Amino acid sequence: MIVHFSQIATILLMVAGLYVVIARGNMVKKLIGLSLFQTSVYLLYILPGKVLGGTPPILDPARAVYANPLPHVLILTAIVVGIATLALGLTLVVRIKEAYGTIEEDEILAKEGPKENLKDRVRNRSKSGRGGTAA
Amino acid sequence: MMDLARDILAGLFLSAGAFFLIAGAIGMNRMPDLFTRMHAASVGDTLGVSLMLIGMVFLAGFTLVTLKLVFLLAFLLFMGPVASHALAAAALQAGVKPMLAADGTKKSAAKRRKSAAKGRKP
Amino acid sequence: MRLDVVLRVATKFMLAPLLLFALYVQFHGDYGPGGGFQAGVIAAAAIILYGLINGLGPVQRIVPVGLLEVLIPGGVLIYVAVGLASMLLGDNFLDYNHLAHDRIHGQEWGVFLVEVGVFLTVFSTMIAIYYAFAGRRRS
Amino acid sequence: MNFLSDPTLLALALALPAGATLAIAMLGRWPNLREAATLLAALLLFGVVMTLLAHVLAGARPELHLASVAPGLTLALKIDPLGMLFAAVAATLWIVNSLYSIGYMRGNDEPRQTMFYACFAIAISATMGLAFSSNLFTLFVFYEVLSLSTYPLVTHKQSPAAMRAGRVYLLTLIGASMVLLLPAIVWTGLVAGTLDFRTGGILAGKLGDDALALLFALFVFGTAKAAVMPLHRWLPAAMVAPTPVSALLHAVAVVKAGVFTILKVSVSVFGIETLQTSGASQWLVYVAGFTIVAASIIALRADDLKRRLAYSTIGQLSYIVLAAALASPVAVIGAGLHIAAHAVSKITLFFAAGSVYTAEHVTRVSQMDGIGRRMPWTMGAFAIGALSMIGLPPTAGFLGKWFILDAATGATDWFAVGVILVSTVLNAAYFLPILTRAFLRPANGPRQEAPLAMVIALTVTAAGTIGLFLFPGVPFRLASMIMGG
Amino acid sequence: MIATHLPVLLILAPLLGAILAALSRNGVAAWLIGLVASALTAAVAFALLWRVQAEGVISYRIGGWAPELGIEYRVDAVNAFIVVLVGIVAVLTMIFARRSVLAEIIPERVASFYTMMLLCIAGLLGIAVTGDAFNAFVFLEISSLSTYTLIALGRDRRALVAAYQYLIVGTIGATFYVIGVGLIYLVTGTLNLGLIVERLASLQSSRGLIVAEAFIVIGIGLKLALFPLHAWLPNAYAYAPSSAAVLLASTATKVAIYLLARFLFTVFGGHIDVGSIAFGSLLIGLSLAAMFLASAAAVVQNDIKRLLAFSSVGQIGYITLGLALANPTGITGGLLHLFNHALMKGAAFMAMGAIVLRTGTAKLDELAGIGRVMPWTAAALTIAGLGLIGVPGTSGFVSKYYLILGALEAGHGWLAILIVASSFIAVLYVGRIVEVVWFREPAAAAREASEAPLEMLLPMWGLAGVTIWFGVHAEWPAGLASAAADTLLRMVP
Amino acid sequence: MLRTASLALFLFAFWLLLSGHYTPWLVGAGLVISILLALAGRRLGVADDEGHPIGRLLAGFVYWPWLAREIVKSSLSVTRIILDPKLPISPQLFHTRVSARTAVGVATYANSITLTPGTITVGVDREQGTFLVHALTKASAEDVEAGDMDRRVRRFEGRAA
Amino acid sequence: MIETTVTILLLLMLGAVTIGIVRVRGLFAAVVLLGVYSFLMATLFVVLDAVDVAMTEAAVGAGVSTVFFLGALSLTDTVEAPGKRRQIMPLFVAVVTAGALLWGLSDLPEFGSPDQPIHRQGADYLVRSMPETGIANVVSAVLASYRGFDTLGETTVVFTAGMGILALLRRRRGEGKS
Amino acid sequence: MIAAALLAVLVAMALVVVRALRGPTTFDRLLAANSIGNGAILVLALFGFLTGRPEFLDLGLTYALLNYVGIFAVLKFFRHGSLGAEAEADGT
Ligand code: NA
Ligand code: NA
Repeated sequence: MIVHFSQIATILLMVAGLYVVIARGNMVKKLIGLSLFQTSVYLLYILPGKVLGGTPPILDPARAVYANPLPHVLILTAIVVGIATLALGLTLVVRIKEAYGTIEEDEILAKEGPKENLKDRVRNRSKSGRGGTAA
Repeated sequence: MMDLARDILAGLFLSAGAFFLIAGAIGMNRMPDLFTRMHAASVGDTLGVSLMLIGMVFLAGFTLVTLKLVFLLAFLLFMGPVASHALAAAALQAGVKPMLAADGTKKSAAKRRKSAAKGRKP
Repeated sequence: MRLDVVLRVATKFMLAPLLLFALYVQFHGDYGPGGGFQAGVIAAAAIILYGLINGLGPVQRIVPVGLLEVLIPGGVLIYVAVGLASMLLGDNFLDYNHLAHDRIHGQEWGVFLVEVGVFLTVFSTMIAIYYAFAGRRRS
Repeated sequence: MNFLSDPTLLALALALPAGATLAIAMLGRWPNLREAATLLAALLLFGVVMTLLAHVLAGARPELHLASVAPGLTLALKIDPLGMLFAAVAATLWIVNSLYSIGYMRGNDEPRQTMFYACFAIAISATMGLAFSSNLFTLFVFYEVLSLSTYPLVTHKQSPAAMRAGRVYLLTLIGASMVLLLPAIVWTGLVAGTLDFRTGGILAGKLGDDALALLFALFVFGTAKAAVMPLHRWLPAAMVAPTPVSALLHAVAVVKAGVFTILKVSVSVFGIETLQTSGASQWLVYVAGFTIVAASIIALRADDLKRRLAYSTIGQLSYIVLAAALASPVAVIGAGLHIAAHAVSKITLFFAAGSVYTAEHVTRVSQMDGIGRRMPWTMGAFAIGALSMIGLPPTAGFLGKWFILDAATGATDWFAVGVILVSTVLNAAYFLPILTRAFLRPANGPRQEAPLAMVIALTVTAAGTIGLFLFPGVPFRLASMIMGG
Repeated sequence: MIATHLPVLLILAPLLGAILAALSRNGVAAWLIGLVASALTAAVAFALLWRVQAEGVISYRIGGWAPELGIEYRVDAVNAFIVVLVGIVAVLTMIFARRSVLAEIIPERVASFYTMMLLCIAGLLGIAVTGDAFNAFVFLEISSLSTYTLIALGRDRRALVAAYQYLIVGTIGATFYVIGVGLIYLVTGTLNLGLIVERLASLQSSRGLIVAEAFIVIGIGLKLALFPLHAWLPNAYAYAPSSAAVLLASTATKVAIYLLARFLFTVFGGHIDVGSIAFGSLLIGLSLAAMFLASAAAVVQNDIKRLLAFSSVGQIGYITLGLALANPTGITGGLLHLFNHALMKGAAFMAMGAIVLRTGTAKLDELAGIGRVMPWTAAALTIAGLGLIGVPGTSGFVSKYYLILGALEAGHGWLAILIVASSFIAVLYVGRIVEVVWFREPAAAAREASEAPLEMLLPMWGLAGVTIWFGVHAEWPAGLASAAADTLLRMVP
Repeated sequence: MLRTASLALFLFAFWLLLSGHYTPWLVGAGLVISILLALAGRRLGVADDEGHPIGRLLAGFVYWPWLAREIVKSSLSVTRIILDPKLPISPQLFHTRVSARTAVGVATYANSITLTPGTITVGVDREQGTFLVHALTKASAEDVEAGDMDRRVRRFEGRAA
Repeated sequence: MIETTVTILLLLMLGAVTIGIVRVRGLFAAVVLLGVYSFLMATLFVVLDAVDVAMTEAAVGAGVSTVFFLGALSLTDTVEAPGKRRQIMPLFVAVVTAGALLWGLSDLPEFGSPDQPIHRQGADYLVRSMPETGIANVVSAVLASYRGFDTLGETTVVFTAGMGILALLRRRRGEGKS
Repeated sequence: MIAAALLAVLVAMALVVVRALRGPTTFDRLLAANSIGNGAILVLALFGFLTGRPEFLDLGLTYALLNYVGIFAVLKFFRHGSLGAEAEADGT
């Protein structure tokens, strides 16, 4: 029971992040949720790599038991990918704030409803004419 | 013999460090406002951490690890107060009002004199 | 109410040792935790710390944007170049065995060089992102 | 033209109108040259088709392989009597229709004439391909090309009403063909292992009776061009198009392509015998009968002339469908004849309607008082067409109807017999009042015929309507050969 | 010497191009670099195809390490087919892009734009040729991050929101994929796709594997816009810069489908007893839903790019349906449709790019009569539309025909009939475009416009032309697809 | 120049102490890096008196032990307060005079106040020469105002008390 | 035993912080808590003998990503709007995902056990690293040599993000400089 | 002994986590975050001694550095509303 605790806890941490991503409308909060989700996935890889009584996979003549290095390598890559994605996501949020004045998905959807009126259309066009980078 | 002495010293320092860490952590929960909590926190972050790291110096003996521990300690002692500074200043500027003694209870005011007297002893 | 003097002195004092520490992590990746990526982040963090305390102008005088725009692709280029070098030596891409007189040294050189590439790209990208955010005004 | 081999002629039958399209498009800036191209192509096509007709009557069955699209799917042509009959009718009528179009389009100063003639030519090319197709896949391809190429004609006016009509037109035709016809073809291919037409059918013994009936229904309703109710709405909707287009739809190509398809499927996919023994088409007798009667009643109540003609077409087409449903050799002969008869008669009627519109801008029956006195040629031709629709001698309409009635009595299908009789009465009831109005009421203006080209065209078709009754030899021989393959 | 390095050169050509384009910091230079790099990429792709056809599977050990230790690149008939597709589209898109980028992207961002295009190509090709499950994730993210950027560089502010939403969905998808790969690694101890298959045979328990399959399918499903995981796609395609939309619509989802096929057949094929059967039916159901519902959604769109995007979701349904049939003909049909759809959607988006360049709008109701002034462009759009319907004579017909045969082969006659019937929905949305573009009185936009420049027409007609050409002479693509299908299925014991 | 050399030396020492692997390659790299960083430090402005206050090292050996004792003492008193059920606090916010003049001196004093539990430097006003200090109790406030630490910092700064 | 205990304690703290992040409405608070989360996670990685990962997670999660979040927050809003969004669907997704994973992992060997398939049949980097590459830190050897192509890809991802962000936040010349 | 110290540090960290969750201001959380960072350094150091491989203290330095970077970023933001504002001249 208790030995599976770590796995169960990892899974719960993971879905909590997933929940935040899906349930929240604030674009920064969604990215926070995404970070939570990804970070706990890292744990999912690292946990099984551990061997009880082992040490880090940095070879030492006095040691025989090491953790499995491959999950570490994979997760290092995943972390880097994660921070790159996060930075890009935040950049998009900044640009969205500049373009819409809000970072709440609901408010943006309200502004860009399926039946946008002519005025909006004209405004969008004039915006895009300036290169879409209204400061 | 040397090992035993070293272990005892390490144990002493580690226990003392643990004590201050926990005390600081308790204080962070007991204190009424941000600024008073900062004082509590600094007990753990300054003395607690230092004692622990010194305890580990004894565990490590005279190796490079010791030097790294010393670097670590120096860095923490150097940057810690800077961060605290910045935190307090930013909080004050952001409009966090410190709770001051005039607002405190009479009891604490009465106690104040006593502890002040103790603190002044060289 | 100013306390920049405290912060400024502290970060000034710390900048060089932090950069050295980053490079230590970079060079000791074979023996301990860390490597090009971690070193790049630490070095970038040191620069970012400097920027946070001293402002964007001073930090950009130390690490100009133009430099970053070269270093970001430059790091990847170094990485790819190592791979191409091994191809020119008749091995597969990123096979370091013949980069030096013997296999072990070849591997060490290969790993070192690609980690340099990683370092440059990571270091410059992190700083560039910080600049991008910090250099923008709230709308 | 003996120096041309049969496959070459076959290819020419498709290529001539297709080539005409290109020529028309390129000559758009010179209307006279453009129309000359149309007429030249029409005449050449007529020559080619007639040559082929002679060969077919002599027993030849020319074939031409066009392309292998995928394993089991080939684009290929092969002439059989039914297709020859259809092609001959279409090729003949293209000439007169072109002639008439020139008068109509210029007389009404229509825009986008180049587009009109070009699409018309594509439609003819598709009709040839459809008529000569040697398998279901080829037939389907040309069926769709025909739908697509006539869409610009239906929407020619580009008014909102025209666009709406075009949408109904295309969606009904293509929709039914994709949702019903194509699945039917797929099913057939799956069951029969081939899509090739074979007289006597390819499905004998391959499916149970109920499944056959269902498959037959998919084919019949999938072929919306045959306008069997309830898939008939596109035809009256398309009457917004100019009259030459209506003529194309009702007489030359489109609806004929529909009934041709049903007839072809009955004969060469199911096989008349299989249909007969399985009773798979029995239900269609009732549906076609209902369509005949219902369409006639609607026609009776329509004041708009073209609408009345449109519902008349719906009814007349169902005679052919009824014949296919009766599934007997006699019925098939009747159906074949009626394809030709209805074509010449209905084109006459539409030409007349168009002339009336061009000359007088009259579109309603109630406005036609005394118009026969002012436009005697036009309304005379109209009268002949109307008699043919009713099925009275000495007009072509009599022939087909007679054979179908014969088939119905032969099958002792009293429902069918009743339908034919009742509908004849109804036909008379909606055509005769037009004639009485036109000729017996006083004229309210001077005599004023339509442009000469139009008058020539409608006179020719009216003459053809009577001529077909008097000299039914060629069509009758072809119709009789249908069952023989 | 070069011949032995082809698999990795395929990635290096666009990657080096991206690096140089970034270093150039100059729009014109970046475009030239992009053109050369993508041409090289296409050349390498064709060379790979040729070698695979001549010699069979090519394995390339990166770093010289054996598959278990290092990363193996493995090219067989399946990915050679995909790689050639990406190569063709890449070159044509680059040719097309110059004018459209000049009009849509501010000068300071042009070099970055081409950098992102090349990175996207590199990422997609990496996914396509890698033989390592985790390496595929890395390249998936290269293509994804560049795609998010490309979309966000669109002119409309909605492009930003579309890019953000795609980023969220794409990252969830990628993370699901990573979870799935993690589980596979946990139960098999390896990441090499070939070795995974071998080890699955000796697996005592399959729970981890079933869940891995579910996570991988959902993860890739999000990327390939598998219904109902497609919500991100319409806005992304609609608001992306035109040339980015061309590249994405023709390649991105296609490569994701390839990856899905690779897992379904090569990795999982036949190993999950209960799981796989239920899964096949589920995939058929989702495919049908896409074919009908997403296509129906396309019918009511006013923005043609959005319309085309919804159409893509629907067409992806045909592709996944072919895979779900899991017989040689069905998979051939699916892969062939993947190929054909890429080419015709590329043509359609190029036509829209040209129209946007000339009129500034993609709104259907503003483009009335545009066919009169841009006949070549509108004709290409129409041909692509006919292909989407599957009109005989277009390549779309051939692939649907294979799908129908596949459905019949699988004993699903009803499915064959639904495939046919669903095409009618494409008639509706293509019909709307055709009607407005050709048969309406020219609106203001059309009156001011003129025909697209030749450099856009050429690649556009290249794609429209092959839509027709492969509709009549389908032997080459059908042969490739069929070989790929055989390769995929041979893995199933 | 001397300061640069000293910075390089300092950095190299730091490298060697961190490293633990004394291969020619690593030691050589460390040396080169240290020198380069020190040279760069001139450009970065970290190699000045503020950034590398090497001159203060000796004074530091006098000042720091004293500071350590202060930290222990005040930690104990704050701990006593924390653990006292009645929580006998009397928070204060007050200005205190600063006699240190150099940036290093001011920073050291400010940090020292903060480092000792019970007091925090909240603000620095160099024009007025005062700090704004927050104290947990009256007693710790009085400790600061007594000025013992101020004087020791001035000594550390290198000027007569 | 102590490893397991520490693991469990850290996981409990992580859970508490996660709940805090889910519930808190202030975005600063959430970002700060996310930093705490990363620190705890990094510590857990140390306990799980993944020192390289721990270093990276601390650098990235607690340091750089906090800076990036704040950079974005300084340009956007700092408080989440009170949500009226439907909660059932997200909850459903979360529960199904959790259920699937729990079931899928349930028949794997226990935590820390050397019976895990990855320890039994994985690549023997630990044995090969020294003789083949001469690198003691096996993680480094695998990262930069055995799986060097992954790392090239990873560097390319960083490059992609960097160029992308520069492109997206780059202004037209003369624009926005007030 | 080391294990006991480790547990003690963890208990202290748990208490601080409570403060991080309770807030109420961001500064309270930040203060707690700082302390948690210090706790994390102690844990990793102690764990190194526990498992007999204490040589990974570089990690601790990294933690500390990044911890401060994060904190200064927050504070910079609160004081200047941006991460890029120039420092004020302090009259030296
Ligand atoms: Na390393
Ligand atoms: Na203090």
